[in-house]
Amino acid sequence: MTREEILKDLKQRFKEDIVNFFDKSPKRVYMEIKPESLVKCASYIFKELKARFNIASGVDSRTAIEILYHFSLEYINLLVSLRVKLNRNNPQIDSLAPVFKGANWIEREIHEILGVDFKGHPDLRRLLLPDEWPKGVYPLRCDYTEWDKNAIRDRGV
Amino acid sequence: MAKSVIPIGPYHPLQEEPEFFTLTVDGETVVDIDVNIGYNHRGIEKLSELKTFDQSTFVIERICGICSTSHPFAYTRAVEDIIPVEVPERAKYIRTTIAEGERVHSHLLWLGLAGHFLGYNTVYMWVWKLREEILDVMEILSGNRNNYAIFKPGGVRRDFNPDDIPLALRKIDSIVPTLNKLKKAIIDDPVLHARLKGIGILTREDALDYCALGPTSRASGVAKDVRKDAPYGAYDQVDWDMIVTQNGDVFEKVVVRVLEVFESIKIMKQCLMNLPPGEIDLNIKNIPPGEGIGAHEAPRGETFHYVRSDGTNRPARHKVRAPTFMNLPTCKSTVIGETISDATIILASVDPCYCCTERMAVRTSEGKRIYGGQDLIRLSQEKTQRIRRKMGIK
Amino acid sequence: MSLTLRALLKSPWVFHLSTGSCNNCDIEVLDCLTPRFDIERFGMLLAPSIKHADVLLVTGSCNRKSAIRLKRLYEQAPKPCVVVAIGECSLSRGMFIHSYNCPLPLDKIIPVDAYIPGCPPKPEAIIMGAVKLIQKLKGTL
Amino acid sequence: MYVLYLILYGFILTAVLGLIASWIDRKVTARLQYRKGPPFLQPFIDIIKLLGKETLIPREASRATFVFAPVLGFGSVLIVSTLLWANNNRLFNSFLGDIIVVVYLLAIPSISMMIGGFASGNPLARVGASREMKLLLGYELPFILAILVPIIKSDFSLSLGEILSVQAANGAFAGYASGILALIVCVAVMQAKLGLVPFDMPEAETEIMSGWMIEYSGTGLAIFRLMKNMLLFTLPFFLIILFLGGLNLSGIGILYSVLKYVVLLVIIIVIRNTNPRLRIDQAMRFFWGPVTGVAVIAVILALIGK
Repeated sequence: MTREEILKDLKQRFKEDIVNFFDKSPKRVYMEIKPESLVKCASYIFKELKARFNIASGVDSRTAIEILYHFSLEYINLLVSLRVKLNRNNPQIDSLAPVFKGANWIEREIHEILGVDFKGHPDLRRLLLPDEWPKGVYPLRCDYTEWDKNAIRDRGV
Repeated sequence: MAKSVIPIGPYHPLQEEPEFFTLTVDGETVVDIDVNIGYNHRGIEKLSELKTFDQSTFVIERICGICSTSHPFAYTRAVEDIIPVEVPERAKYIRTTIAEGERVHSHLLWLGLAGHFLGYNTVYMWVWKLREEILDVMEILSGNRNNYAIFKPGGVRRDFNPDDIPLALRKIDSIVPTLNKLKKAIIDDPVLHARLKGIGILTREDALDYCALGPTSRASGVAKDVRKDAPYGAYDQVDWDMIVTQNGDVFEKVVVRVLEVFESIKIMKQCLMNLPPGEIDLNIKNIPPGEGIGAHEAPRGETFHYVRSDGTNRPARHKVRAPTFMNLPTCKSTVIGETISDATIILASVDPCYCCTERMAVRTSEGKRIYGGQDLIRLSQEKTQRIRRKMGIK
Repeated sequence: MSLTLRALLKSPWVFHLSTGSCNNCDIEVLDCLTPRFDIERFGMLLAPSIKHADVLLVTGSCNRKSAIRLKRLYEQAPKPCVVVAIGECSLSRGMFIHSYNCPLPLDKIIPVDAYIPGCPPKPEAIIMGAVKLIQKLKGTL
Repeated sequence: MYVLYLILYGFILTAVLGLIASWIDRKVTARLQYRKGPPFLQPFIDIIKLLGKETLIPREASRATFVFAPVLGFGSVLIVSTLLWANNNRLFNSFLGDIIVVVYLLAIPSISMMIGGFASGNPLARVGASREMKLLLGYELPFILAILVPIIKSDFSLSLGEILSVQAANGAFAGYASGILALIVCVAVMQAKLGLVPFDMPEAETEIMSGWMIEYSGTGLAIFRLMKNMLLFTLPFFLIILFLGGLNLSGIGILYSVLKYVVLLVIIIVIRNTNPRLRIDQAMRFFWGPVTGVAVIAVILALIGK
């Protein structure tokens, strides 16, 4: 399949789910979809289009928490990024870890640094942060302030 | 037989970095494994948001000492993807040379450590002796042994000195015969065959399911390499082959890495000989708002950076995905069922790099203590004093 | 100077601890063992267990998770035992000073006897640091 | 008299020779790896330093056993070396069956390592100790079979003195086909008894952090190291007595004796530097398969007088 055919197929198939489709450059495509249709789209891209899951990146953009799932289709040199926007107060989304194992660790990471709840994740433990890190403090949220009063930060930027 | 739990790490001579594996073993056979990382987490993604686009390059370089060009390479490509621009030809060649030099030294480093894990210290010493030569080449070309500090968004920071290039080429040529000898010694060693063949097999299906990257997946027959699939830098202008093997055991991973060293040397030599003239830097001043993605085939697999700019001079979000992050979870499928002796080399065979993985569980497995921390310190200080007195130090 | 101290200075076994470093210092420490630098000619060996060590080489910026471990390992090391901080990160946390996960510099956690600056320090610098440390303990520096 | 012998030959001479052997080992290893290597007195300095360090006893460890284990191993090596020197120098008529005593005492260092490992209560030490036990089970059978060869050769005599005098009369046993085969078996076993690569899995530092030794520090470690270094002399010495006609310490013979020992030492060092570590199951298979086979052939050859 060529690039045009795949993009047309995606647009056709997920007509109801796509919020916004942004064809940035020959190698990059951004697709904003509804959070509830993530598993459907991601499994289609991973299993049927034989894409490789690169990574998910979570972003706190002050208005919403965005998660971008990047998939690369090597045979046409295209990177498809699925974008979902979640409610900042109660971010929740279905987990992709049951679909493919590659999503396991990154969801654990996003869970602890941005506080997104992945429903259906098999093992949502802490990955990177220490055990004494307080609950409900997420370092990559934009309103994060130092919780530890003992920390020494004695040098200017 | 009762199952027991073997902790590996966090401070373990297996690797120079801290990591913590909990192996549940039945006799000598591993029945379960749990990976507990985070001893290296420094919050680089957050730090990067505090720095300007130019300063970030230096922070990114210190994500990992071995991958100190892979991360800046991917990061600068991500920034250039926001604008978007193409860097000048000469800069591309310089970047490619440095990146391949890093691949050579990283693979040699891993090879030496693998020898060390197997108790084969002679290989460790010989390979690291060879690695010093490559570091010398890098020092000639870039001025630094490890953190080359040569990348910047829009080009490279320093040009190669034309007088140094023949010297570097001579030095590279002088490495090749020794490398050939080493290749023969490693690939034909019967004891290494006995130790490494058929253990820790990662099947092709598992490699795809875990989204494994780099030599780890290429040893399992997954022919994916960013340098071939989405060419960047000078990779589409030089002649080289992708090394793919089929079995996916530890031995094949060694073979892939050894052969890749030769390909990298080939690329380095071609780049140095055909270095095009011209500018090396675009002098990018403003980064418009937007998002960019950059990928680079690091020695361990694809490094992936996502940068978002909001029009200021600092990244609004910078996501770093190191290859080990995807490769390490494969240990679930490779280690279980093997013995403890093999577990270490299998865990090492993905060439784990925790510094990268954790950019950013203390279990009390070493026994419960009756003293509190303060008591222990006091006791230990008293003891030190006593011994110091005994030994005649004030 | 007593015999045991003199023996200690002639055969310092090092244990290498990384507390969240970028791995570069660790590689340079390992590099010291290899043919070009070979610290075994000064009697230094890389100890496999903390219980055998006389010198702790600490690299990295002491993140929250490893700082606890670091402290515990320091308590486990048989005294007398000296601590050497290697690299900018363990000296002052370097560019990670504003990171949320690196709250304290190394010398606020355990006592440090020698500092080797650099990012990363070259193996020559590490050997030099070790030699200076020995001179300091002998009292000739 | 005997006490003097114990201290002078059994301890001081053996320890000094063992420490020098360990220096040669480290130096030759370093030279093979293009390094300069440690200075001459390094092993002595290491031992002195360790004696001056603090000894930590883990809280979970069984205290008495933990402290007792190194002494046990050290003591047995001391007795073995005294016995060997006494026989070599014809100090007294050796008693019947002293070869059996030596074989048993040579197993005790391994057992002391196991006891120490299990007593320290560390999971890694336990793995190391259990590997040591498996290894011991593996190599003891071919070792005893190989030792049968000189016994058969010297007309089923069970005393070291007898074996030495037979060799003095008829030439060393290594001159016979059976003797050579048995010597090869013994060299492989010696490598395992000394815990050197490729059979160093009980203390594999990159797998289980020096295994059974992990919790030892200070004096305990010093005694264990001294024990290992003495073994580095005692074991080759035992083989020299059994197969190469003993050490002659008078006149020009001393050079020949040194040569015998150095050849064995160099074989050990070369094997250790050109092989990776085996897995424990591979090592067991190796000892029970080919090595035992060769030992049996050696015994059969010895029985038919070859």
